[in-house]
Amino acid sequence: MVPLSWYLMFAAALFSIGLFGVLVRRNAVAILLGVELMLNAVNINLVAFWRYGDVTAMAGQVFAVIVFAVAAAEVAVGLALVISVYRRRNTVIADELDMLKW
Amino acid sequence: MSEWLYIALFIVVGLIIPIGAIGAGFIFGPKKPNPIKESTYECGIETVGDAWIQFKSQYYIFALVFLVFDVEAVFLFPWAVKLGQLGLYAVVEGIIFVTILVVGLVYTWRKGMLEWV
Amino acid sequence: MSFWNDPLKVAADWLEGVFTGWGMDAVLSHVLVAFLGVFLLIALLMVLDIFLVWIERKVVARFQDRIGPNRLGPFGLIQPFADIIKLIIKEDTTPSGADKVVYNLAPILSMMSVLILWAVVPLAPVVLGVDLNVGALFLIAAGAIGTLSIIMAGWSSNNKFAMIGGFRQVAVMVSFEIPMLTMLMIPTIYAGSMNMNAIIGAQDVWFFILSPLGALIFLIAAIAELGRAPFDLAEGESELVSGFNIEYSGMKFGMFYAGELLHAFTFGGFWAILFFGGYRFFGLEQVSPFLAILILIIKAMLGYWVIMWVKYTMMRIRIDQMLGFNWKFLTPLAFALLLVTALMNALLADAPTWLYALGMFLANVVTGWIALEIARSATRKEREQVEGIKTPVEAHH
Amino acid sequence: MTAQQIIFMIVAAYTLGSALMVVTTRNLVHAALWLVSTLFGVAVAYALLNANFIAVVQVVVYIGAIAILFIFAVMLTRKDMRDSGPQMNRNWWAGAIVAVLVFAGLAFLLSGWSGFQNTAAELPAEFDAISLLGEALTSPQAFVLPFEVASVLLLAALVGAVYVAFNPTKK
Repeated sequence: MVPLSWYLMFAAALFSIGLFGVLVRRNAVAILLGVELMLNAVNINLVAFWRYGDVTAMAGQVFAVIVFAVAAAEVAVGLALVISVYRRRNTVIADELDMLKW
Repeated sequence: MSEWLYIALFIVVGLIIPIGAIGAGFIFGPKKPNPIKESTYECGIETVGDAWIQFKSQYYIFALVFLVFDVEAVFLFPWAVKLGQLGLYAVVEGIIFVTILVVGLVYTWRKGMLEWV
Repeated sequence: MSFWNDPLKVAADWLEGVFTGWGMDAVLSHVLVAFLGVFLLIALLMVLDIFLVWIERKVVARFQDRIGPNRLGPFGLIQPFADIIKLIIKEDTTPSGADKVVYNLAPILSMMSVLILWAVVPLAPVVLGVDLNVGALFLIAAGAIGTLSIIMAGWSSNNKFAMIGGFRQVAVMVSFEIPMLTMLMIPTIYAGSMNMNAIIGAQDVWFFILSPLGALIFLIAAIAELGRAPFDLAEGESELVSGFNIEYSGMKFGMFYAGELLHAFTFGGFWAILFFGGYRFFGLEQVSPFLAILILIIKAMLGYWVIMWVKYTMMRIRIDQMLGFNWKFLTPLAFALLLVTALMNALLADAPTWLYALGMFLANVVTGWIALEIARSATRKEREQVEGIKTPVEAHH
Repeated sequence: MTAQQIIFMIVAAYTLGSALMVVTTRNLVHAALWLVSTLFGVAVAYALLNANFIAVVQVVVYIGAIAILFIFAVMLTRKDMRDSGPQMNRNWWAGAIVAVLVFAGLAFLLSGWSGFQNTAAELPAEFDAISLLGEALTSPQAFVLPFEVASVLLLAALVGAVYVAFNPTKK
């Protein structure tokens, strides 16, 4: 049987890769791709804690389902923002969206 | 666990068979490529411009509404499974849940976003 | 336990005995036997697929008052094999500028997404691939991979028509997935499970009788999901010259084509399983699994025939009409039906079976009738907006 | 190593490899397709954890809807297929250091936790997770409020996204 630590390490690695994507990508859509990876890492943890704890307590799975809803909402609004910005500024490069700096 | 073994086998075999069929086509078919044959087909006339055309945002709206109702279905499936053993209050909860989301559909509709313009 | 009553287990036990007799590990031999079983099922499906080409051509010929293929072999039965050979010896071209990996992966994924659907199909009470407790959702999950394969094909071909066709097809598929998902919940509510075998087991009264409207909406959504007429505008030959698969040739095109036919047959099968009792037919399925498989195939063929019937008698509709039909009529109706079903299910929980069935049936009829009346008055209003109010002409004497 | 451990290793390596491709590929459509591959790997991980429902939902929601949305968004925000300019910003090495530090920190914190090496108990016979989930989501003692709030969240997302993306004031 696989110990819990393997899943936790797997999720931590996925989270770090997602974080890397968020930090270094220039395209706003690609940044959202990184956020998706991070949310998935969280979900792996939640489901792993459900499985390795008391399986009749469904809190882990309920949280995982709610994270799906949160991820869907985040993507929907995030990509809508990106499209809106693209229509106004004609770019999706995050560095060039610097209006708030002044 | 063993049920996922079967699913995995279905996926593997489901990949092997089309690969085998396409591979057979690759082995037995002739291979005489030339630029005309490989050019993009646009009803016979010369291809103009890139294939990367600007799409209208309506596609995004339909995918967006779909996403929201897809997630809604994820919540409703466990509800539907358990509904027989739960009382009327679970039905009322489901009705509230769906009604809230239908408000979103009506909003999108009223905004004229469901029209294919 | 004999071969006649439980063929799968007998054959599997025998084969496992043979493999372990050769000195093979018990787990490994189990996996190998499962692999061989899956391979056999999928190979049989591919053979069936070849005959579906013949069936489709024969049926469409009859609808159009023709004879159809009749030259090669008896009733033209050899014709599909000639087609296959032709597809194999065709040159396999890749358009210049195509994204090679994605372009080649798309037809494979398209076929795979159809084949894995058969993992959850119960062929007989004891002959089933996987007893998955999320069978109904698995249907949608496989469909998601199919949607992805279409977007991949459309994008990687480097062709405007392919891209537009692929995008349209995907927009249509995702839109009609909502009524389909909702209608999958109705057998789930009746059976109290998403397991396909449990859904069949609960159908002492066919779910078609409990929910005729649900069966109808599921069929419409399934036809749209398949991209068949009247919803085949993504393939509009006149404007998009066959849509997302325009650049595919030879066996790669064959995979899309065969995948579509098998998909149609599979959805005929799922329609039968979800609403027409699957392999059950007045206790005949208890006699032998072979009889049960025969019953399921006959029901699936009838469902497939209905899909073909719709395809060859209806005209293609425009994409705006189609998406409007889905979002403004089918989706609200599906939600209303779901809520009515849930409510009736709770109210009639203690009722005897005949009252339960009657109440459900009447609830469906009333919901459908109200929806049609609302749609009728809405279309009348729209027509009056376009054409102006028509006053009835007075008759002069 | 047992067979399950070997399977887990393969799945984890495949998923993490795909995830690295997501954050490093230049072509954005390829990045979205690699994301699909990653998400599929995560779904397999859920299946290994006996969470059938979550595994199938992962495919339905992420591959069926979110990935499609990403591909549509890429199509809507690009004018040509060529990738111009660098895809990463100048300080990518700083990002890499931060990511590695976060991973090291998480690993350090987790390894100090007493339950780190827990192993899972066998699932009870006749265990029906979906039924339990349905009960948990509708029971007033459990998660009925989050259940309804999720609906409000999705409504807000739909209305907000429609409003933001297609504000009629700008033509």
